[in-house]
Formats: sequence, structure tokens, C-alpha cells
Amino acid sequence: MPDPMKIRANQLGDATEVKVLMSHEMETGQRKDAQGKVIPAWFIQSVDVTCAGKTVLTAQWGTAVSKNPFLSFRFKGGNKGDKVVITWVDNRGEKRTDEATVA
Amino acid sequence: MDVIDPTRRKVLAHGASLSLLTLVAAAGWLETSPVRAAAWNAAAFDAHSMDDTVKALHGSTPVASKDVTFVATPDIAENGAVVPVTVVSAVPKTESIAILVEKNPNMLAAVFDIPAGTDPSITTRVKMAQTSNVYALVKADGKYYVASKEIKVTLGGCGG
Amino acid sequence: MKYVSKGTLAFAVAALAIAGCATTRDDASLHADTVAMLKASFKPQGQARMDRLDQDETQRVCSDYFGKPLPASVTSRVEQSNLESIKWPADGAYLGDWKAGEKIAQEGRGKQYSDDPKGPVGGNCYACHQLSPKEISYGTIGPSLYRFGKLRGYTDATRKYAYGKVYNADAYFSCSNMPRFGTHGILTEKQIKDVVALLMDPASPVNQ
Amino acid sequence: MARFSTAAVVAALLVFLPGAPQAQAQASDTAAQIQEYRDALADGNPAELWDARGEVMWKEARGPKKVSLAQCDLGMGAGVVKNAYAHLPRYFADTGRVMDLETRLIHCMTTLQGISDADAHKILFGGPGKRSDVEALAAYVTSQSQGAVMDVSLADPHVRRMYALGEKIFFYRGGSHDFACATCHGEENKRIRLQDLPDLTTKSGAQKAYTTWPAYRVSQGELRTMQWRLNDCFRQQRFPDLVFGSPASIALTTYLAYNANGAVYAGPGLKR
Repeated sequence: MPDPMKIRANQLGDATEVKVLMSHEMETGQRKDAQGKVIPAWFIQSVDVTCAGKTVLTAQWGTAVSKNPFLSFRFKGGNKGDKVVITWVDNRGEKRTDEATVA
Repeated sequence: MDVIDPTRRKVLAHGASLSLLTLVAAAGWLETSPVRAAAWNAAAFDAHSMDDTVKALHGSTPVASKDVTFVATPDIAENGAVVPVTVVSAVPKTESIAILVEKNPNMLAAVFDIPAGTDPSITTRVKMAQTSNVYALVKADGKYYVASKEIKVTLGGCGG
Repeated sequence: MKYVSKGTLAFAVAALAIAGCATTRDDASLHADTVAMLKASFKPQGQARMDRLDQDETQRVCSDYFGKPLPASVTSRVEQSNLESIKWPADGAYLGDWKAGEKIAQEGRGKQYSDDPKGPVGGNCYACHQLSPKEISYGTIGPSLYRFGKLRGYTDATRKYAYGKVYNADAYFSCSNMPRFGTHGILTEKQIKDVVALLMDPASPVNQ
Repeated sequence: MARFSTAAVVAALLVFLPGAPQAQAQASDTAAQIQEYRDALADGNPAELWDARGEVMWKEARGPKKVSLAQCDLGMGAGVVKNAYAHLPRYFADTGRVMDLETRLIHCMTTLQGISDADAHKILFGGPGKRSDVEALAAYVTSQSQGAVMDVSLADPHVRRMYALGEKIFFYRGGSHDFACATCHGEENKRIRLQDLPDLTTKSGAQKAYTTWPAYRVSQGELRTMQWRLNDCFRQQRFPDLVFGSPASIALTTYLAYNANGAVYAGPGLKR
């Protein structure tokens, strides 16, 4: 089971600011271990963010997104108390969903 | 990831993961993805050039635009493993923002789809194998726009 | 962890015996306890064995006087003994290949327990010095060596000085922060000549 | 640039590109640009992921005895986490030792939770696929001292002796490269490559450094504690391997922590 995300969602005037940290190795598939064997790629491929059920951002990622990814963006139409729900899926098919309340 | 390790640099240059990604893609796990977004675009993430990346995204040749800017994106990265990038698009009807690193083995780092109501401004962090141009590729109203910025990756630490 | 608690117990006893006494860094019992504590606190790993903790005379003296002015008698003693340890090249030539020297100056690996004992060993000069202006990532613990040869003149005396300085910096400036690359066998004679070329070859980027 | 096949695009980009890169950036520019890099990373420190995991671990019933660390005494009474790190290392009568946070955490895991000494020491420094419990717990405990004023006491003779030994070790030159801690951390305004080196012999230097550890190391993608910091410094000093929780590691930590007294604790930090 992957570790939870750390999500912050704050209402700033008419915009809702979302900041999220995800716990993931984001292994490139290009590194070798001490024995010289290639460490297989393992990375988040898709990210989906909704607020009050409406999609506010989707993303596709490659291996070049940094380990323990950070993402920040803003959207309009959100309100304090709304639920921001974030889901990521990695190339092993593992997924993680977490939510935060807009403060 | 230790980007200053010269042996790793060699490995990066070979782009050894391509076949693996292709195999994984062929295994069919893409279809099982429960996320509503379009299936992961393996061709775009495997591309080695801007042209091939845009082609894989089913786009047209981008034009340079001053309406696409890098904000709070440093000129020098103290460590290539984590390079903060913020891309802002002032192009009306921006639909997506992609971040590409020219000298990475695969250029495309991330694509963000921007629905109506979401600010066309994205902050994230990418890996850079070496000093390189970073491109911000914006799709707006069906057309493609691009801006670039060179980011230097420095050597660090005392132990090599 | 048995290993640790045994050591700590000994120190607890020592502490009780000495509690209340004024302690300075020069205190003899403090020195003995420090050495004992270090030996109880490290374990051999890779190429870094426990003898790395054993100080030679220069290390011992320079630890005691760290950050303090050195008496003239100590200075001359340290510099004399270190000067005597320098093995000058038999062929009398000091200049190698500056391109190889640049690689040595960039290479930070060598002698760490995490390094492959058969792997490259460098001087890591850029960690502490500015050399070629092309390298912006340089340290400042040592002085800038940009235009080293150009400023000092491309003389045989300066070439010899550069060789000796890299071989054993303490011979010229007692208790220097710089490792004694030749005396400790970090760099070979050929490598030191290559570094000297980086500093002294008129064609080297350092002198442009 | 050559990757664009359309000449027009290349031309357009060339016009747009902000000048050719300066062959020789000014040193002050470089420092400012590095600061820009650090500022851009300050928002969103992945150390929070360790903090969150550590908090769960602190409160969860774990180990053969299936208890939480609620009774763990970090020096301010059983279970008191708030501001505890600002007073460590300190002397603990129950063990008869001066202990830092990491050794005290392991002590609590073994005595309270019944975790074996071997298991508690199995993964001290995390890496890909192996997570360190101590690192997560340390992230949680230290985050609970944010805003506290560093106040390590030398009133106890054991702590005082550790401080004196720590100072001595700080200046101890040895190994194949003649390095001591003080070689790199004994003068102000020095740097290795582009990394600024705190002068740990001055109050301000020690304060700035000590109050920002533990830290998320960007170069490793891991959260590291003071025990790791010391271990890796000695590795680069070309010394043998510093044993986790060893007397020398506690002595040095005591020296650094006491020198940082009076500063507001601000960790876990974020470092190159």
C-alpha cells in the first residue's frame, strides 16, 4: 500500500490553490544496481484531481518527474469545505487516492 | 538518483528503458487504468525530439510564443534530480501544458490537461540529466506554442 | 547495541572522575579519552580501515592548534618534516598533461569507504579552488588558482613549487587545509604532474 | 535546437531565446541563482511525507508488545513530544547515558515495544525499497519542536564531558586526507563547489545548520537525520564508518546542539 499524499487546498479569493506531495520512487529504469542490473522503471503515470466531483486537472507523467513529486496549481469555482480528491496511478497499476477539504 | 555519477550519465545516454516501457505497454495494463484521463501516451513519452513528441500528441509544429513563460524557475539547479519548474501560459484557451527537457533520454517529462476554470499555470519538479534547454509546450485552441529556458545543472558535493 | 553501550559506560566513569575540572582542548586526559572514544565509535568499512584514525605527528599538532596561532617553533618543525617527505620526480620534469590534470581536478572519488578501491582517485581540486573559468561550480576553501602560471610566471622554480605544494602542502604552509596528496599516496607522481600542468601549462584553460 | 525540423521554428526560437548562456557567470550571480533554486523548492518539502508516516508510527501499537510510543520519555516526561528535540542531547538516568534523539527513539522501540535491537538497527538509513522507521519518527518528533528555542543544558557533568569530547573530535585531523570537521566547517563564508559551508565554530553558523536538520536531501530523495549527517561527513573525511548512536556521534551532536542554543528550531529542512 503506497503512502498517503500530503494535500493542501486553500481558498485564496476566487481561486482555490492546491499543493500536493506524493510519496513515490519515480525510478527512471535507466539506473543500475550495485550488481549492474537495470532497476526497472517505476513511476506515476497519471494524476487526476477533482473538486466537488468536477475534474480540475489531469496529468500524464514520465520518468523525468522528480522522486516524491510535488505539484501546485489553482482553479476557480471551488469553495471552502469542498472536497479535493487526488488519485495517482503508476506503471505497475498501483494507485492511491487521498482527499483534503478546501480551507 | 545521483546525476553527477559519470557512469550513470553513460547509462542515461543509452536510453535503455524504451524496450521495457514498450513491453509494459504491450502487456495491456494501460486499459486497466481506472483514471478517467486518456490512456498514458507511451509514444509521446518515448519520443527523443520535439517533433516526435508533438506528433505523438497528435499536434502541429509549435510556434515560439512570448505568452508562454517560466516563472520561479531557476537558471541554475543545485541538483539535477529536483529542478523546480513553473510554466504560465497567457495564451487564450490554453488546453494543456507540457514540460520537456531537451537533453534527457526521453524529452517529455509531463503533460497537464487544463480544463476550463483551471489557471493555465503549473508548478512541479523534474529531473535533468545535465545542463539543457527546458521547453514549455502549450496547446491552446488546437494550436501549439513553445518557450524555452536553459537551466544549468551544477556538480556538487565533496565526494564526487 | 552492546558495542556502543560498553564504550559509553567507560566514558560515564571517566566523566564522573573528571566532572568539575576545567577542560581545554589541550588537556592530556581529554586527548586520550578522545582517541579512545573515536576507536570505540567507528568500524572498518571498505578501504577505510581503523588505522585512518591514527594521527601522525603533523595531524596531531595541527589538531591541537586548529584555529589558533602556531608558535614559530612548531611551524618550522612541521614544515621541515613535511618538506623532507617530498619525493621529487627522478626525471626532474614537473609538467604532465593539463587535460588529464583537469580530469583529476574534477574527480572527487578516491579513498572513501564507499569508493571502489580499484576505481578512479582524483584530487577534487574544484571542491576548494577556482581553476578553469569554464567550471562555475568551484569551492572557496582554498584560494583561486585561476591564471596560476600566468600570474607567477612559467618558471622552473614555480613548476617545482607547484609540484611540491600538491605533493605536501604542509611543507610550505604548516597545518594547511589541503590534503598531502603525494605523502599520503592519494595521487601518483604522474597525476601530480598532470595537475601541475593544469596550473602551469600556458595552454591550460587555467591560464587563459 | 537541431531537433526542430522546421527551420522557421528554429529561427523564431533563436530570436526569442534569452541570449547565449554566459560562458563565465559572475560568482555573485551564481550565488543568487542558487538561492533562487532553493527558494523555489522551499514550498513543498517532501520531509512532510516522513513526518506524516512518523506520526502514525508514534501513535500506532507496534512491535511484539503491541504498544505505541505514547510512554516514550524523550526527556520531558513520558509521551511528551512537544519541544523535546530542542533540549536534546541530554543525560538519561534510566540508561546512564547521554542520548540524542535517534538513540533515544531506538531505546523506546526496544524497551517499550519489545522490538529487538537487531531489528531496530536493521534499516537506519532508508533507500529505495527500504524505509527507515527511525528517520520517519525523527521527522515527526523534530517537526513538533518547530518554533522552539534551542536550549541544551550542560549542567549535568556527563553532558558537559560529552561537549568537551565533541569539541575535541570536531578539530581531530586524520585519515588519508588530513581532514577534520573543522577543515570545512571552521571558517565563515566558505563553500565546497557551490554548497555553502556553515562555520560550526560560530554561534550563528551552528544555529543555522543545526536548526535545519533533519532535512530532506534532494540529492538522495530521502529524509536524513543528524546521525546520517555526521556519518556521511566522516565518509567524505575518508574516516572509517561512524557507528550509529556511537559515543563520538553523541559527543559531536552535543557540541553542535549546544552551540546552536538560543536559535529557533526550524526543521525538518530541505537541502541539496
